[in-house]
Amino acid sequence: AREKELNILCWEGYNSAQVLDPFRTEYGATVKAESLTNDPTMINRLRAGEINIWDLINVNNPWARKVMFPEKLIKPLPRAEFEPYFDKMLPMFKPPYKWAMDESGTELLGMCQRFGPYSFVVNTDKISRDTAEKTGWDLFLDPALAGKYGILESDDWNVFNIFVLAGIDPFKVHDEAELAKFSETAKTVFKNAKMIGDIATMNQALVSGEIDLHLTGGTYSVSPARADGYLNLRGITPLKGPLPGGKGGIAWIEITSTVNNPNLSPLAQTFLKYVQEPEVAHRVAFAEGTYNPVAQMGNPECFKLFTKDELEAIQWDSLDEEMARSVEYDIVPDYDKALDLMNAAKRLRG
Amino acid sequence: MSTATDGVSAAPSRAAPSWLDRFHGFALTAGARCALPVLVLLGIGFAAPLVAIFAYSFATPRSFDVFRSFTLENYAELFDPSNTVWLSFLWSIGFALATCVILAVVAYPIAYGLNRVFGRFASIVSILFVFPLFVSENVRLYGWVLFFIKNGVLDGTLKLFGLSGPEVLYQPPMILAGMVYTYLPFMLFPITLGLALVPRDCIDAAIDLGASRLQVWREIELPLAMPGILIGMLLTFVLGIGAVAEAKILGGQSVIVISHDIEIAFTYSQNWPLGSALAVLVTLFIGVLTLAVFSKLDLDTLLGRR
Amino acid sequence: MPDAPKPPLPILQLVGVRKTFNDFVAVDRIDLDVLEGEFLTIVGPSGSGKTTLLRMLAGMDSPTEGNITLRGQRINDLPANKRPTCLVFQSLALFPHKTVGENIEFPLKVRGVDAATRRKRAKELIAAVRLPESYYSKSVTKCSGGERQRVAIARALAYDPEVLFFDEPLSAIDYKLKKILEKELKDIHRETGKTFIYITHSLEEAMVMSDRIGVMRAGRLVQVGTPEQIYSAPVDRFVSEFVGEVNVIEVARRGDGWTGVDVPGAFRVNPPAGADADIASAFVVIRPEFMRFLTPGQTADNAIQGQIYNEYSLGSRIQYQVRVGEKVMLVELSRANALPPGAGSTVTLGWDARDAISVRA
Amino acid sequence: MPDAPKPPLPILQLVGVRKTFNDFVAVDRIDLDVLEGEFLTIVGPSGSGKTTLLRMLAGMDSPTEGNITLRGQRINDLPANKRPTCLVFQSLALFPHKTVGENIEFPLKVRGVDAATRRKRAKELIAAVRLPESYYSKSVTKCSGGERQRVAIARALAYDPEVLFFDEPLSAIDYKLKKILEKELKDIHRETGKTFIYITHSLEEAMVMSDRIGVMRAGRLVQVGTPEQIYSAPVDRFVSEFVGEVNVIEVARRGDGWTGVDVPGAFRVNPPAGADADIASAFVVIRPEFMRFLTPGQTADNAIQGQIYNEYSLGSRIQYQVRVGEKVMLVELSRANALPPGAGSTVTLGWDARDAISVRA
Amino acid sequence: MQQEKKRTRFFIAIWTAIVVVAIYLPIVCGALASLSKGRYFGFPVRTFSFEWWQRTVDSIEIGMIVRNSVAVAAMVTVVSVIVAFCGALAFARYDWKGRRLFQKIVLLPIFFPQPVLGLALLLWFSALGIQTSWLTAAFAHLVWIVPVVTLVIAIQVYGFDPSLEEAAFDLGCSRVQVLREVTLPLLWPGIWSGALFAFLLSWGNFPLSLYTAGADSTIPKWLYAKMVAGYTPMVPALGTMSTLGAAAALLGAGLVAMIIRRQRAA
Ligand SMILES: Nc1ncnc2c1ncn2[C@@H]1O[C@H](COP(=O)(O)OP(=O)(O)OP(=O)(O)O)[C@@H](O)[C@H]1O
Ligand SMILES: Nc1ncnc2c1ncn2[C@@H]1O[C@H](COP(=O)(O)OP(=O)(O)OP(=O)(O)O)[C@@H](O)[C@H]1O
Ligand SMILES: NCCCCNCCCN
Ligand SMILES: [Mg+2]
Ligand SMILES: [Mg+2]
Repeated sequence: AREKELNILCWEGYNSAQVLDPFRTEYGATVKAESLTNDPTMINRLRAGEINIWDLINVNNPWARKVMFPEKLIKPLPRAEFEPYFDKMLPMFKPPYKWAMDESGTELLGMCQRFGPYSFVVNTDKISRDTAEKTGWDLFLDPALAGKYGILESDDWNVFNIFVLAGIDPFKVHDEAELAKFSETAKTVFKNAKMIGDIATMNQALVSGEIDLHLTGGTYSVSPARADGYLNLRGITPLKGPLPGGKGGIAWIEITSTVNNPNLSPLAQTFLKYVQEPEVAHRVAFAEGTYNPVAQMGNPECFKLFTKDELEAIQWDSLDEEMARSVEYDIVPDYDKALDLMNAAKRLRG
Repeated sequence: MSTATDGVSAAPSRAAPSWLDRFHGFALTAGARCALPVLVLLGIGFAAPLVAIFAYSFATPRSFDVFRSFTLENYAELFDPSNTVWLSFLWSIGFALATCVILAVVAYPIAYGLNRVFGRFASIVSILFVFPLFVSENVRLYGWVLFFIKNGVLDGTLKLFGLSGPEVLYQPPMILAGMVYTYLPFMLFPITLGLALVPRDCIDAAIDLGASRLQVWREIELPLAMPGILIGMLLTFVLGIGAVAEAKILGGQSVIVISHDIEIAFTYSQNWPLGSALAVLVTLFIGVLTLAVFSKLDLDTLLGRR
Repeated sequence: MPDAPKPPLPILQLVGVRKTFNDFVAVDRIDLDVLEGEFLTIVGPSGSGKTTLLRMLAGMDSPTEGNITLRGQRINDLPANKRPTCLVFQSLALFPHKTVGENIEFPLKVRGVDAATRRKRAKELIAAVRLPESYYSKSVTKCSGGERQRVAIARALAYDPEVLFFDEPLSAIDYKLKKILEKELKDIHRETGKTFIYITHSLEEAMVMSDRIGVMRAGRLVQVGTPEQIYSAPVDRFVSEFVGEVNVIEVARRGDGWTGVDVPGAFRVNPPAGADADIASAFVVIRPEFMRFLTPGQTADNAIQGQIYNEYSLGSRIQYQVRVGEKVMLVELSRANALPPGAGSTVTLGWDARDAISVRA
Repeated sequence: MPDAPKPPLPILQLVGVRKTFNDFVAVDRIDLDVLEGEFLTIVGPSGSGKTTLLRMLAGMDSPTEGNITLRGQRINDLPANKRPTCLVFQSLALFPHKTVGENIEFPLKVRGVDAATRRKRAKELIAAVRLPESYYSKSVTKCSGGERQRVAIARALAYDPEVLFFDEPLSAIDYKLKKILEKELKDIHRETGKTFIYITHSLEEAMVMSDRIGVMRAGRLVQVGTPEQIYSAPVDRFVSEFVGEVNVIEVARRGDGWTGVDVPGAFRVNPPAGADADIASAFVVIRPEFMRFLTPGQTADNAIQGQIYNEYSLGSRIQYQVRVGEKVMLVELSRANALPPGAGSTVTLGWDARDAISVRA
Repeated sequence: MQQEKKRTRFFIAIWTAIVVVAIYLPIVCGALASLSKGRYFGFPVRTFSFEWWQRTVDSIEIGMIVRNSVAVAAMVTVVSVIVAFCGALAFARYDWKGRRLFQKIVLLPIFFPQPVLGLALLLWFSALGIQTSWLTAAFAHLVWIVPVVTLVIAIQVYGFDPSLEEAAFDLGCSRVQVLREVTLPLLWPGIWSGALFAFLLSWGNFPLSLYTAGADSTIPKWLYAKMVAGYTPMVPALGTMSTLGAAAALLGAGLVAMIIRRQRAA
């Protein structure tokens, strides 16, 4: 009885009218989409029993493969039907693409679409791109900039960034000393932040001049402001850092999977195919809220839909080099401990 | 004649129960019957969820094993000396206290006006104050951001005169201001109700007996309006403890309040049991306080005679 | 004796009627026969159980014990809407959202009477209670106290009950209007021939209107009788005091005669009616209008010394307060017999034994 | 004549006092001298402006026009808390959150009197109003109506005002208690020697207590005089009717004599006092107690035929309603002179011209 | 005295005016943002545009959430008025044994932080295995709106003279007739204002909907989601529309009440 229903749990964008309305019209479907701003919460909701509600879940790269599939929260896609789409994507997504597959490499767990680097955002009128890339994360420890930066509310991602700020690779098990360092760094960074808030707040504050830079953002967060003409604002990927290989940035890739819903809507797969269409992919890239590069830009049909301004908004010019400077986002093994330490540090702000 | 009556029945007689008996049975418990739907609703919609949250607070941390595991770990963690969650508690209590004190001062003159000054305009004025209750508070708080932010309404206007706006956003005082703003109606209406309870005659009599305005206020008006003021204070205090949007939207999380901690536990931390334990503590705190205040109030007089 | 006037039959009979609220006894074992067509008034101080009694008769409460019968039929538990009785509330209980006409038609409407008939009857009743015809479509909230009163009575009459109850309907109305309405009510009683049971705590009201008066005290019916009986032969001190301002002195038997307990002196006292011959003490009740000032040479059965200490004009009469020891006694004279001015002077009060009533102590 | 008793000075003087609310005239140009130490009662129907007048005197409202002077000092705008006057409200306005003692001490407390003195004074006053000493620490909400009454008076006395105002303080109290309190109030007046201004709409209350009575109607003070004057020489029909149940007949001059307008017949009428000689019509007011039934052979200045149609016992008196044409006239006889039973019979009513009052039409 | 009184009145009027302005200021700022062309607000507004309003009106998505909001609010209104009507009678009309306790129990949810209540309900639904949707959100709204409406109606009931019901009964009415002829007509004003409160409070509620509406969204929930990520001036545009909608409902209700009163008076 769910032929005409589709429920999507996703990051911002898929829940926008531009993406969903045409689908609704075309399939006469009732589509509900709820957007959340962090991966663990979404997964937790499936765990808490909402597996019966959702048909599609859209989270960042490691979760499908490392958590949801082993916990039977999602089910694989028919590989034969979906793998061909990967062929048309940008080169880095050539099948079998690691994050879309299960650990054994046999099952296709989801489809890729949006991706991007993220580290921090600066107002290049105040701090040049060059300075920012060279100085990197240390900007946030510079006493001169205390009170001039914001922190994007995104607690899990902040954890990675603070590890990096502390000069530690986030995606490994940490010892006591490292955690202590983490805690100290968190305290300093939060203490000196002007404010913590969502993307709109950060951009508004950057545009208004309340802040000069903010942590935990990137192309995706700053692109709306750039699209609005504020090209002086820019996502920065540091040239170097404590990440494996001396890399300075972290990148994310979204994977959209079908939920292990006992009563899965047949529209789930239809939708996954729908968003691969060049037109729709372009719309996804510029869905309300954040603008992102999409894997489908590998398809010339799709790429030609992007205007010069749009490419500029998503920093297309430097995308490749920034991705090259980044490691891919992964799960922090001792995330819980780190989060507690970070929350404690946050409480000391007031 | 009297023998005839004697014949009918002796002393306390309960004849065959009839429609009438049922009617009288109904009359006897009419109140209870009317209360039933509300009680059922609150039973399954209020009491039971509280039981659920209580049960969750004893579940294994980071699990969903409600009713299946029992552990005190969550509470142990909260009461662990190294845990700084008490800071959030303190902030929340501090904000709530300050909110209710400031609101009492802000709302009192208005409540007084509604009772004694505005006359037939009073109902229009009160509607002006009720209305914001119907607008989602996120929207209203965000409006303040637009007002105070750099290049916002205030700063933009001042810039026309070569000045610049004050930096008030993203600081604890702004959170407090936001709470005062959001909870104004919850203080205003109880105080208005309370002041309406002060008989005009008592005020006149006190003046007539030589009391100055200050004396009238201290000796008569304030104590007699106290039930209303108390309800208003309680309401704003309790709501203040639960407030979170102000700290997030206006405060830029310059302070983490207790509700935010609970929210983190339920989201980023993926730790429902811990969040539940926190919620239980908040619930206990509020419940005890509320019941204590309620025990001092007679709702019939407060609401009944206006 | 086929021609002798038959005594009217009791329409309502109360036998041992009792009502308790939890442990509190509001009405305590009342026996009473209400006669067909009579105007019976129940008086008693506040809280004596008058309203509770009426509510049981009207069917809004059930007695805890005892029986109420209507023409021999037990009606203890018959609900109000099934009884041929109707209560006019102290608050009048007019429906504020209805016009005068709609209020009066209400009992007919719920009975399913058609609109035209209803309207006709309402207009008749409006005339009967002496309201202008135009009031038919006036809102009751716009009527004055006296007018509302009449609407309430008209509404009760529209129900066409056999017994009408009134719970202090005039207590909130000002003196002059009250006088007028009292008389109108009596007229309506006469004209309709229905049985009226009326509650008040004003004795004057009771005296003016009733065929019989029942006096209640603390849930009990202490005396039932004609106004004359209540006035002239109260059964106890309570009734006598309730019936008006009176002088009461306590006396104790001394051999053949009686001595004052709370005033000094020996008195001639007719012992309480029906009392044992050897009764040891009694209250003597003397109405102020039966007291007089004795000038030297004048005599009376009883005399006592006192000092005038206050003097009030009560319209056609003048009342004196006279201090006798600790006690204050009242003397009421008609204006024609008034003393010359000179309050404060010592006087001799006198009264005759036949003018005094003695009641059991 | 240094020894002649000086007439008491006016303590309060009202000259042309007027109060309007928007366009509505609540009090209309009142002139009045209140004498030091007198007990002045203002009576009048509901809405006649009594409370409004009192509130101006007490300082809770300011007059729109005119002057109020206290011992020659203009006090129109002196606030209530600066005046040596004190008002006892109809509602009593006791402070419900305070004990009896705290209520009484209130005026002393606000004046900064120390606790011990206050307490002493409160206890004296509690005794003065005849409350038990233990009431000092009782909550006023636990006092009965009569007790609350006394607390209110004690509190007013604690303020030690020169003038005390009372706004219908007894209207909500039941008959018997009212009688007792009326007398107590009068005693307190005598004992304290203060000036009392008292408002009521019960004439009986006014008669019992007052040195002088002022009658208000529609914002105007229509007559001021001693109870005797008000009773015996009402200035108009309104006052005469307000003063009690009376018979009023309208008469018109016919040559030398007078003819009834609403009842048939020629009457002997003493023209209204101070009226022009050629006045064309008048109201004749005859009190029921001055009417009598004429047996054949008896005569009176005036006589008229009627039919008895109702008869009420009023305690010591009996009242008859007699239908004369369209009109109902009242006759009040003492119980001793009562007619033999037989209502409905045709009777002749008589009264003497000197017992009737005539007022301007 | 008059002087001082006037000064007090003046102070109170001014103070009230200031507070009223403060209350509406942010709402006006939101409206301004919704009418500016730029995505990021700046004042003075450089270019005004109805573009965001247009897009909001055209969106199917928004149509859906408006429908959800209306459905939830309508359902909450109907159910809460019925339940609260009974509750108010128990609260203020009848004298029964548990009344005092009942009064306090009814008030408790009002004195409870809504985010915590929302979470508790979410836990409870998930423990029962109930799927959250607009229906569960409506239920959650009921938990705190029913007490509010009970209070609103109870205040009217306190002014209701129970002897009117007894009189009607005494004049031969059945229970149902008493309800239809006397109780309901006299309590209508309270019931209407209760209904209005129910509708509008549900309409504006965010914390309960956030946790209990599942995949369904309501206007406040959508606004929040977009505000956090995906902000466009459609957020203040829809916020302003929703505010105007509430104002219109209130105004409409006021007008209807006035017309009825006029008709009554006539
Ligand atoms: N429902 C009730 N529950 C408890 N006590 C009651 C109830 N109704 C009446 N009483 C008590 O019963 C006693 C008699 O009350 P009732 O109303 O019959 O007195 P009353 O003679 O009508 O007095 P009043 O002249 O003041 O109207 C009072 O003490 C009253 O408090
Ligand atoms: N503040 C006011 N505003 C408008 N009208 C008023 C005000 N106070 C009194 N009135 C009107 O003035 C008139 C006189 O009122 P007042 O209270 O003085 O009458 P009263 O003689 O004391 O009557 P009662 O015996 O009923 O107490 C009334 O018609 C009343 O409606
Ligand atoms: N701050 C964390 C960034 C994660 C972004 N993932 C969401 C993609 C937005 N389109
Ligand atoms: Mg009664
Ligand atoms: Mg008055």
